[in-house]
Amino acid sequence: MNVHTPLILAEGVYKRFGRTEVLRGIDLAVAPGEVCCIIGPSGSGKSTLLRCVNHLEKIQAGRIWVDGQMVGYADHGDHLQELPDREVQRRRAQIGMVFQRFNLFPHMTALENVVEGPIGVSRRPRAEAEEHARWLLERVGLAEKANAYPRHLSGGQQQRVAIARALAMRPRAMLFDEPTSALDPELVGEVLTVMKALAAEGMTMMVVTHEVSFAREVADTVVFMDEGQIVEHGPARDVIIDPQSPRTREFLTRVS
Amino acid sequence: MNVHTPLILAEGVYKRFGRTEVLRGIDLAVAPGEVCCIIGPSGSGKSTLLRCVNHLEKIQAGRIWVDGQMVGYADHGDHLQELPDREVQRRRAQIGMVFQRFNLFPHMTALENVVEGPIGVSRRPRAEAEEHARWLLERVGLAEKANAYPRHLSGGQQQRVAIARALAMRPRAMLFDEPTSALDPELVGEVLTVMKALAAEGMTMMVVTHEVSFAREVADTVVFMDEGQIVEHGPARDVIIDPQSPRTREFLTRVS
Amino acid sequence: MPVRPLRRPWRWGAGAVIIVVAALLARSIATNPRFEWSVAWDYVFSRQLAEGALMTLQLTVICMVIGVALGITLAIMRQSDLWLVRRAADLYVWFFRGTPVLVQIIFWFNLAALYPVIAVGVPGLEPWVTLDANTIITPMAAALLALGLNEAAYMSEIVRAGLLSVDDGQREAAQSLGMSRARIMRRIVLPQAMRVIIPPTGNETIGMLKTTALVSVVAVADLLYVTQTIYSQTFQTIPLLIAASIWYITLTTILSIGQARLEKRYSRGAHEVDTTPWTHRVRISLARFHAPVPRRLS
Amino acid sequence: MPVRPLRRPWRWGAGAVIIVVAALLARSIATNPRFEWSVAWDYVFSRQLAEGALMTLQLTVICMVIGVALGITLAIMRQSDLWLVRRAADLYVWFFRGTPVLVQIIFWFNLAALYPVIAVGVPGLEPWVTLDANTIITPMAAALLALGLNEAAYMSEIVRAGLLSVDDGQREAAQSLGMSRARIMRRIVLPQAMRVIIPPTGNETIGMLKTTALVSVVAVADLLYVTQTIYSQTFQTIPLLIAASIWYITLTTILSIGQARLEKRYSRGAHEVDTTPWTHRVRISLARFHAPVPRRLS
Amino acid sequence: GSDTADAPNIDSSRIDPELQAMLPDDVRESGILEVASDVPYPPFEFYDTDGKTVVGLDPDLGKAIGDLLGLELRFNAVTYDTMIPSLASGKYDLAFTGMSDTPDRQKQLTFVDYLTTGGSFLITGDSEEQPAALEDLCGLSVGAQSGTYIVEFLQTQVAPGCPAAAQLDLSQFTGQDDLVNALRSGRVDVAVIPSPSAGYLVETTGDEFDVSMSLDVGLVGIAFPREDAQLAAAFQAALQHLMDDGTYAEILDSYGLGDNVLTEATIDAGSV
Ligand SMILES: Nc1ncnc2c1ncn2[C@@H]1O[C@H](COP(=O)(O)OP(=O)(O)OP(=O)(O)O)[C@@H](O)[C@H]1O
Ligand SMILES: Nc1ncnc2c1ncn2[C@@H]1O[C@H](COP(=O)(O)OP(=O)(O)OP(=O)(O)O)[C@@H](O)[C@H]1O
Ligand SMILES: [Mg+2]
Ligand SMILES: [Mg+2]
Repeated sequence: MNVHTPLILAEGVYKRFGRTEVLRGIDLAVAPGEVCCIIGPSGSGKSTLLRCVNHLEKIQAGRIWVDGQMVGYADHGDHLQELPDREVQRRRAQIGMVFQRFNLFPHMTALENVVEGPIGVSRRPRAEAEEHARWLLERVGLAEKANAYPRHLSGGQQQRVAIARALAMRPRAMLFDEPTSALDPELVGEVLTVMKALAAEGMTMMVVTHEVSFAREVADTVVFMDEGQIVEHGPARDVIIDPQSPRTREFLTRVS
Repeated sequence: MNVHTPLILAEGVYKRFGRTEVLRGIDLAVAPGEVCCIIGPSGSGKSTLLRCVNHLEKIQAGRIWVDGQMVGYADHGDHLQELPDREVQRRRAQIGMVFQRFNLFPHMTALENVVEGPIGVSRRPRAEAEEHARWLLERVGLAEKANAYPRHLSGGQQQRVAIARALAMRPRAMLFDEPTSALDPELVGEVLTVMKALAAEGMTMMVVTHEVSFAREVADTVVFMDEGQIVEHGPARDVIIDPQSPRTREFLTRVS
Repeated sequence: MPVRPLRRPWRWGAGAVIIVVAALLARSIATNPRFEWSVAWDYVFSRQLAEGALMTLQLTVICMVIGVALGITLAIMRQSDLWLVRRAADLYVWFFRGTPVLVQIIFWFNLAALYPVIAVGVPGLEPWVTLDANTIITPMAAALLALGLNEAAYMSEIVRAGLLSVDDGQREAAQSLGMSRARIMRRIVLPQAMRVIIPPTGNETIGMLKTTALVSVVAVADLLYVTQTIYSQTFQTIPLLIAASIWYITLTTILSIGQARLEKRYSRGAHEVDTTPWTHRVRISLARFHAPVPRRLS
Repeated sequence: MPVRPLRRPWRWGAGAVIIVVAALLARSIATNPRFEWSVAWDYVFSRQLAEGALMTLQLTVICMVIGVALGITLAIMRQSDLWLVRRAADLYVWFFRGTPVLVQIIFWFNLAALYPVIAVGVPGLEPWVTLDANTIITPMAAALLALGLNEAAYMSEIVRAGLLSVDDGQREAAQSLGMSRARIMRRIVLPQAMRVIIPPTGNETIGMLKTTALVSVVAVADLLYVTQTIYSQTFQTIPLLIAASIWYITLTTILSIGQARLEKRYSRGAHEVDTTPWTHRVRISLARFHAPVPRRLS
Repeated sequence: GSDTADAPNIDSSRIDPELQAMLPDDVRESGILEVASDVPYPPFEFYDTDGKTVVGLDPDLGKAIGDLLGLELRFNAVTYDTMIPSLASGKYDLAFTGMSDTPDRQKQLTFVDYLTTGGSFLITGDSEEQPAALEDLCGLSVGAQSGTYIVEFLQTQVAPGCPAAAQLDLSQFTGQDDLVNALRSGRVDVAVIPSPSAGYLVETTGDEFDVSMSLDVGLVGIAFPREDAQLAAAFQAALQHLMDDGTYAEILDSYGLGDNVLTEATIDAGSV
């Protein structure tokens, strides 16, 4: 580990589903307070990488640390010890995740979705959790939809509830899987504002996105992935404006 | 009706869910071969309008025609006669629709999803339908995923299968609900190519999108909707570059 | 322009046939002297049948509580990642679905014939506790044990189907919040599975009302047993069965109402449940055709 | 660095307890003289029980076919947009779930006592056809009618739950392709609903194996009835019930295998079904810990 | 069942010490016998109008025997399905339920015979068929209660003698009530049922049913587990005592069963 300990660190992460190799040796460090955007073509393994960081997928080789703690295992010097569920859960609670398909709880209203974590996991008092939740919903522009069920929300509205739900846990780091894919440009601006504010508060973020303009706005560093590998990694401006690898260049030129 | 009969024509379309008024008097004409992009903030009723054109929602007032035929009713001069199911189905088969949430059939492979319509509805021979389907899948860059189930496809891959499924019916008009929301910029380019080719072949299209750059590329006309009403409607360049309404201007300036 | 709804003459024809047939059947049933309606009515309000019905209801409630609780446990065990736990639950389901419940009742009731003394302890050593099987297993206990344990096997299949119906994305979203397995099950998965679990569970409950009749082999006097006892003395079979059926259908109606309530409660957010009473709905759909087109707004 | 899986001592402890208890139970059952295993085995292979089992299987298959077909029809009727159709189906379900199947069997069988002659025609006029109830309703017909119609009511609830579990988006996507209602049901909705329908239907089928015993009241000789007939003459109750249970558990096993096959078939594309045999899986998970870390690729 | 630990209710005035001495020690001390009985099976045992008290021939006879032996016989309702396992498990001491004494059953139980029984041809009051001999059953649809000796009798003694053109069409029913229903609805022409039941049925239902013929076939006995021979012997002696002093005939007469009396209380004499 470096002197400036990264908040998220991946080393040789390898993951396959059956015979499909999805991540083929990923090395990545995200510093505290850094916003790291991951771009790359469809199927390149971006979503899978985020899921591994949250231990929703077990990896077949390599290691991941979040905030200095190894994900899923304890390092006992000569061997790795699988962590008990309780410990895995405690660590997950410190990482917020926004899914590409939202995965809101359909039997709960927007507000109930947002307070479920704080009340059920962090054991906050209901009143406090609801107040915080309402504040978060307002922040994503959904104050008046607090009592609507997900089914009655448009795609964009669902997406924003999902963001509020993850933020409600006051996580150390946030993982976003295409946070703007269902938003109109106006709302992208709003989410951008939210994310910038988060960044200013020192929130570490990994953001999978396919909107290069969005990456340019929000990212400190950009990672370009292709076929399960990191092709290019560096400060946002460098990667987007002056990419080194021909593959990245090809990808970016297609962006109109 | 005009001399240049529009392929899609909406007159005073009014729709509410319970007490929520979602469409409040929509008048719209889309000429044959025209590509009409609908933009507007989240919850403004864009998806609902598309669904009404396909008669997936019954409207409470107003009328819609596709290809000169009234949607859902027959005009008997002095009264409107509700259409029998069979007739509604025949007309739906002539309109392709790509949903915001894809709605692929999870128990069928990509190929089976695409051939289901042609075989089951248009009664094409299986061999012919499969050949056409493979060609379409290739066109959207998914030739090698023909036998994968939707669950094993990434969001972008699912989106493209949904497009191929709608095209397989060789429809007169296509309705796209945010066709690029799950695609990376590279693929947006590909889909753009597909859609431009379709436009060149004379396909009429209504496209809900929140990517103004995409609208600029592909659209002949652009409609800006807000709170269930059409605020502005005109040639793409005019609406996007020189919007008349302050609301539209405000919306577009937020786009970075 | 006025809108004319689709004419569907065959539908109205079918409707008319249904009504006529129903009316004829009802008349024929009400007037057939062989049903001896007056006898049936007298028995419906007799003390004996009322007591039998109460016993049936008690047995049903207790056995279903055992069945549902154990069934959920088994369904969760069957998803365990420990092979032995999974197989033990499978074995349980296989065995209890496999043997007739009649055999199970007789077995529990006569445990004493097989094991006159139940000894708890370590094999080979002096037992810690020794119990006389005949004392602890009363007919009622045997009935509850047999029906409850048997029901659990069936319920576990129903719960399993319910769990299958919940999208994996739901579990993942809950996991990413750091929720524990137990809490995910209780707050996220089960409430969503309920929509699929409730209807077959209603079946089981209503079926149980009738299955309790099997306990008559150990002389627990449930509704059907009481009825049979009476008609095997008086030979008024049909009026007595009608009286019992009136009780059963009453209990079923109550349970069905409970089921509908539960279903509604667990469908919140899930899909449109039109709760408008139908009289109102007719008025709405009539009104729609006459409603003025709203003012042009754009 | 080697990976050590989580130590879960209580799990292994629980496993050990399960195995020991199972072994003790098995031994005690196998050696208890009161079970008279030799008598039981002789009866298992007797002609009478085999014939009874065949009858039970026949009844089960026929009644389930009637029940499933009519149940699907009823479930679809209950989603109809015509009020009368919906209510007629509701009424059917209410009535048949409400009355004990025993009563239904007795009713059908003794239809002749209530309606000695079945006349088809217009009320008030000379009937077109007159049938002797006893001739057309054989005991077998009565049994099939009662069990099949009764089962349909239960199946309709199960199918309804299955239909509820399919996302509305699926119906809409199919509609937008111009598919007819019937085809949407057959190709899109039912195949997806099957995952949720199959387990409770398995319950019903296996339950039906035992419910057919009720037909003994009309002298149809099913497995349990044959068994009871023999032991009420010879009084060898326990060995005979064991013999019958061996038959039942065999039939249940066969049906469960069928159920598992069907489930697997209908889960294609739906969720990960790990079909690796468990021996192989152990090998894989051992191998994983020793697999070399793949070459660094970036 | 066995949960009734209260003191026995005995009328000590009629105790015969000689007979009492024949009892096994534990029985004599407890003074209670738990009896398994398949209630209702009129006239042997059925519920009184309160729907709870068991009355009938068996309870009456049981009371008379118990008085002599200084025992209280407690009747418990148990179906045939559980009766044998319950006797084996010690839940009940004996079965007193109009049970037929047959060689097959003697392998499991010991019987003290107390009644002759036979098959009565039960027909509806307005029946066209009036079978008066065994041969008359040929070609008819005949019903019997499954598991009774009557089924075996009809299958072995009557069916083989029927001509090919007029076979015996035998249906078996689980309960007597099912059988009576089948007779009512005309599904069977004749129901062959134990004569004690037939008499009772004709009496209770007025002119709905008739008996066209009766035949004597077997014996009815009180059943004991085979290892309880001593208890059976005591019962045999007590029953003989009642036969000798006329109490027995009195009880049988009160149920219209004067034709079925025995003069000697035998053990395991059933041969059909
Ligand atoms: N459960 C699974 N089983 C098998 N293959 C899978 C599974 N999940 C993902 N894959 C495959 O892994 C690859 C990477 O998927 P992933 O979802 O990580 O892509 P992505 O980069 O997020 O793409 P997109 O931008 O389209 O969302 C894809 O080819 C996909 O088909
Ligand atoms: N079935 C429904 N019941 C009640 N309200 C609904 C329903 N469907 C949509 N709405 C409401 O109608 C409004 C318009 O929804 P619609 O999906 O058409 O918006 P949209 O313009 O497509 O938004 P987005 O860009 O976020 O997809 C929203 O406010 C939504 O909450
Ligand atoms: Mg992805
Ligand atoms: Mg939308």
